[in-house]
Amino acid sequence: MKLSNTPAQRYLLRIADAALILSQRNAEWCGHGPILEEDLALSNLALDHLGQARALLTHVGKTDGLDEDQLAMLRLEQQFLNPVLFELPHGLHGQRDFAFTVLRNLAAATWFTLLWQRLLDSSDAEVAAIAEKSLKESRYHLQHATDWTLRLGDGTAESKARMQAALERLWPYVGELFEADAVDAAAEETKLGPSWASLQMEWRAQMNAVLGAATLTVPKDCANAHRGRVGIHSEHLGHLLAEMQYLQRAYPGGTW
Amino acid sequence: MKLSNTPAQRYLLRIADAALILSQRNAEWCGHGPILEEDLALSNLALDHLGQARALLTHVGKTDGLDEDQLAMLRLEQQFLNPVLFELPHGLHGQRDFAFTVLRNLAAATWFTLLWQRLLDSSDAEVAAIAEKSLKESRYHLQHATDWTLRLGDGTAESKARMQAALERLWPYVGELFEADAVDAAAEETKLGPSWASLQMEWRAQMNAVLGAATLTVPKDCANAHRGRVGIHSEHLGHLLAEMQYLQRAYPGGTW
Amino acid sequence: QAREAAFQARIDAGEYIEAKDWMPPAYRKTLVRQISQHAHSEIVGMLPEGNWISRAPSLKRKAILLAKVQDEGGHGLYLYAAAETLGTSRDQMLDALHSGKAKYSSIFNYPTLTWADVGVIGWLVDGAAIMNQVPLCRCSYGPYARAMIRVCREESFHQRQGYESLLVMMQSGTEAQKAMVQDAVNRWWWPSIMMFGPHDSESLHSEQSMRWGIKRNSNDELRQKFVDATVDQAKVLGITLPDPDLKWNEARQHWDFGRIDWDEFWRVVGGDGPCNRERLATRVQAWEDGEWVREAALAHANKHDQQKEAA
Amino acid sequence: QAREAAFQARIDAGEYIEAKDWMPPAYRKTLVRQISQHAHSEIVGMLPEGNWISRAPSLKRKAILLAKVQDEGGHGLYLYAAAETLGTSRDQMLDALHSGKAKYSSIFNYPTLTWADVGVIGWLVDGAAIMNQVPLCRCSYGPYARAMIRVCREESFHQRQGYESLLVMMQSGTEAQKAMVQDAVNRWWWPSIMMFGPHDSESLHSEQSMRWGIKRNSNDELRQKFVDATVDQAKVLGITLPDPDLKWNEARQHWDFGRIDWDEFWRVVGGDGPCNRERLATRVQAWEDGEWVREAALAHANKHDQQKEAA
Repeated sequence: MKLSNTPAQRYLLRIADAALILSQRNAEWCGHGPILEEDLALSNLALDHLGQARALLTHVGKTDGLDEDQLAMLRLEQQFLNPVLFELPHGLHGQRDFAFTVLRNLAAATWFTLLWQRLLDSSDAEVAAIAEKSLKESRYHLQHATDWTLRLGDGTAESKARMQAALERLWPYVGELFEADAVDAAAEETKLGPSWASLQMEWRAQMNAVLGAATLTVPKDCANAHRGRVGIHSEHLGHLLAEMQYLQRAYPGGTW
Repeated sequence: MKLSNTPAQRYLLRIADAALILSQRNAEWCGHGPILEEDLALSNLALDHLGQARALLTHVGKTDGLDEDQLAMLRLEQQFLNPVLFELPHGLHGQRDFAFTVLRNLAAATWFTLLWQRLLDSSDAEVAAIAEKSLKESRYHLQHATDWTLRLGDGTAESKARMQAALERLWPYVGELFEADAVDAAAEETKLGPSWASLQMEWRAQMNAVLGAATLTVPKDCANAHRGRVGIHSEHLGHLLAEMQYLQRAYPGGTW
Repeated sequence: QAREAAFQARIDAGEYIEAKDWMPPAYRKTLVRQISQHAHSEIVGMLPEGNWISRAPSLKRKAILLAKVQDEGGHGLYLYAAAETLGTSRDQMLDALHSGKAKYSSIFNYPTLTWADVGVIGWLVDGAAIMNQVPLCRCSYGPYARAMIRVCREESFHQRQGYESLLVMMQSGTEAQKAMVQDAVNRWWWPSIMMFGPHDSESLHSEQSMRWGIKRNSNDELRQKFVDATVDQAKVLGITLPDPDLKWNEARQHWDFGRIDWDEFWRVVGGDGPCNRERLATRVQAWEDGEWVREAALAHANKHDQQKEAA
Repeated sequence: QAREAAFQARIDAGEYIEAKDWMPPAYRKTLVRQISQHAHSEIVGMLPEGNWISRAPSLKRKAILLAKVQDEGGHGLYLYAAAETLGTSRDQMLDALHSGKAKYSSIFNYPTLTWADVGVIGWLVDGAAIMNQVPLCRCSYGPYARAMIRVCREESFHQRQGYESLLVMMQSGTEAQKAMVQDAVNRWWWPSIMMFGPHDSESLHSEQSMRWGIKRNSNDELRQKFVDATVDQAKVLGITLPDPDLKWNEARQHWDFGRIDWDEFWRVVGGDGPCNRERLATRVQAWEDGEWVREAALAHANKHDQQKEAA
């Protein structure tokens, strides 16, 4: 894996990996959704994110002669740069918690929508083009996640309790989405894309509005302890990659 | 993986893989047991089975110049020959069902005890030596699993219901332990070891006695549909191996 | 009596029966059974292939597989809708599935053990399904016929994708990949040709269904057609079909094939296949786990309606 | 008053206090807190390393790791037993853990991200633990001191095993393996030297604990000892400790090291480390999932007793 790891590559990999890993997670619902329509919606979401990841990975790898599959299937865990939020399992111990799924998708879609919007003006024309297509998708995801947040937050006492509990579990991971660092600063400098910190205010305003309308209580912020963006992940990513990459590693040199 | 796959090797691999895969499963309880003492007991069980597997794999691979790790970490799923029973997850969807764990360990220990006993007379002196050490371990496992079966079968209404449900889930897989085939016949012929079918009557008698004493109802038998012993597994083994083999495959040529 | 005769005359004339038309209760019942069984098969059929989404070997294959499994869910959706036009609700049909009363295609009680299984399911299982389903596009019940036209179009697409993925592995893959494909074909061949059901001599319901225009070809006819088509495709792939008795019969102008293991067929249909219990348990668990979601959605909708009324 | 003086005199004379002896309530309370915290650390400490049992790269390493994690559970067992001699039940201690009232060692709130983490935990984390624990083998409370002797013996064994596994990778491994070891050391070094607690100037309880013979060395003293020992081991390994300020101080005859990030330390202690919530949730879930098992075991034992009485 001879990736140059330039700041620009790293900036884009953070986004590509966020989309890729979230796609892998949402696809876990395929065949197991609470309603058939939702099963299809989550597969669709996973497909959209997969498509976004593929476009970005292909673009990122080009200068180093690496294709999307080399980047997705042969990088080691420490080389994945998605924020930890995206790799968390839906439930703590193998279960799928639909409340967590909905809220993470809300957090992600709000964030992706803001990000793609700003990336429309990227100095990298290819990135701008990817952003344009992706923005339409993310707006739809946002609407869908918002609808479900309202339904489940303001549904039954049980659904509200589940949503609030899931929100408490999710909240410690959102801080990482808005940390500033050198990679981020370089992207802003070169107009490749916005510093993520600059998305924070708008993200919080939108989230507060939706969560409030859903009668949920926004948890207290806590110091961010997560550093997926520099390759320091949770214990969950390794297990996810063991599955995701198994075939490429077990059948080296294969053509698929 | 240049394994000759002689009938003798296959006969022994079935046993080695049964021990190895069951070890991998029982180790999943480590840190998650219902009682600290039981956490330790299950780790111990996993360690014993791991030791048995290592001894057998080392022996099986010798003539082909393969070591235990090549056999454990680089075989593909279709090359594993354990009966499907041993690879089943503790619960259907990521949960750990202690009732299932206890009952599978009871079924396994009863079977292993009978098998090691007969293998004491193996024409292969190394196998006989492994059997001697293993028999002591399996007798202890059997006592332990029997105690828990009695406790949980004849405990509370809830524990009894859970045990009965787990027993229904487990039962369709026991048939495979006693199917006769050519590999089996060859082992009996060469006095390498007993045909597994010959263990069936005694196994059933012992199981019926324990399950009866635990106030559980032995389920109806059904036709055996499982063929792990010829490498046709359930969908669970692939996921287990993706984890188990990941490091060896992700870091090829490593020294550990 | 007269109505039945008129009904039969319409069918004989090749007219479509629509939801609001009169129909004999037995016709309705047969259709609900058949369409819901077909819908259940799509839903349960998501599971074996879904098992490989997380492990697809490339992102392109992952996208194709995910889209395919999603399509199956979509087929389920419009088949349930077609069945609902006959007066049975989706919840009733799902209850029948979850309680074990309703059946689904027995093929999905076999496990998917390698990545090649995904391609082979596309090629053989979808291929067999299409043979069975194409005649249903001319089924006498309009809503079902129209649903089947859409289903068949997508299924053919899936079948070509499955076959193409096998072709890539057989033509450009490593020895290990080729062995994986052959192994998968060995496991899926016989279950696939069992998908056409028992021999005509053993098949219940067939005659009446033929008369009603719900069934257009006999099981053995379709099976032969499938075998004839598949043998050539297997040659192009370069794999061996696991039947030593397979040979061209010059007189019949068809391929002869070996004896089907009907004991296995009936065992799996009867519940003792390798995955019957797990498939059903997985569907039931998804349904039960989702109960609080469905309840909340309903509660929210009710609240919302009341607010609108109050306003 | 006189009793307290006599008690202190016994301690000053180097005698062991035993369970049945009189002791000041504060001494008892301090010990229960310290021993149970230590026991909890062993139990929670099973999780980060346990995360790699399923993925150990060889069967030998799997066996070593499994045995090690099991030993930690064993340490938990005899530490709980030592604490129980002071009149607090294991269930009470577990309640305190599960409700978040009781603490455990903050080091276990960091994730294990690669296989090398397992070796590095053995080398650095167990190494630091031993530095902390060896003096406790001479602790004034007999049952605790005796438990610690056993714990320390096993911990040294684990430490050597951890170091040896790193040595194998650094000396005979591939470049990727060496990079993995260095990466793990980079992540674990600072948390390890934080294990000795705040600087002496900031450390509460210390003085009283010293007087009671529960604590024998100051935090900074032990930390320095650990750094001094570790620097040489790192050289043999051929890895770089991630501290540019690390250098030999001829005057002090010790290694100087850089400023510790106490903000991080307090943040993790306070609950906002990378894994605090998950570790606790995992323990709580295991406990809750196991409730029916414990209830059944109790019910069975009661039935059994009654039957014996009736007979």
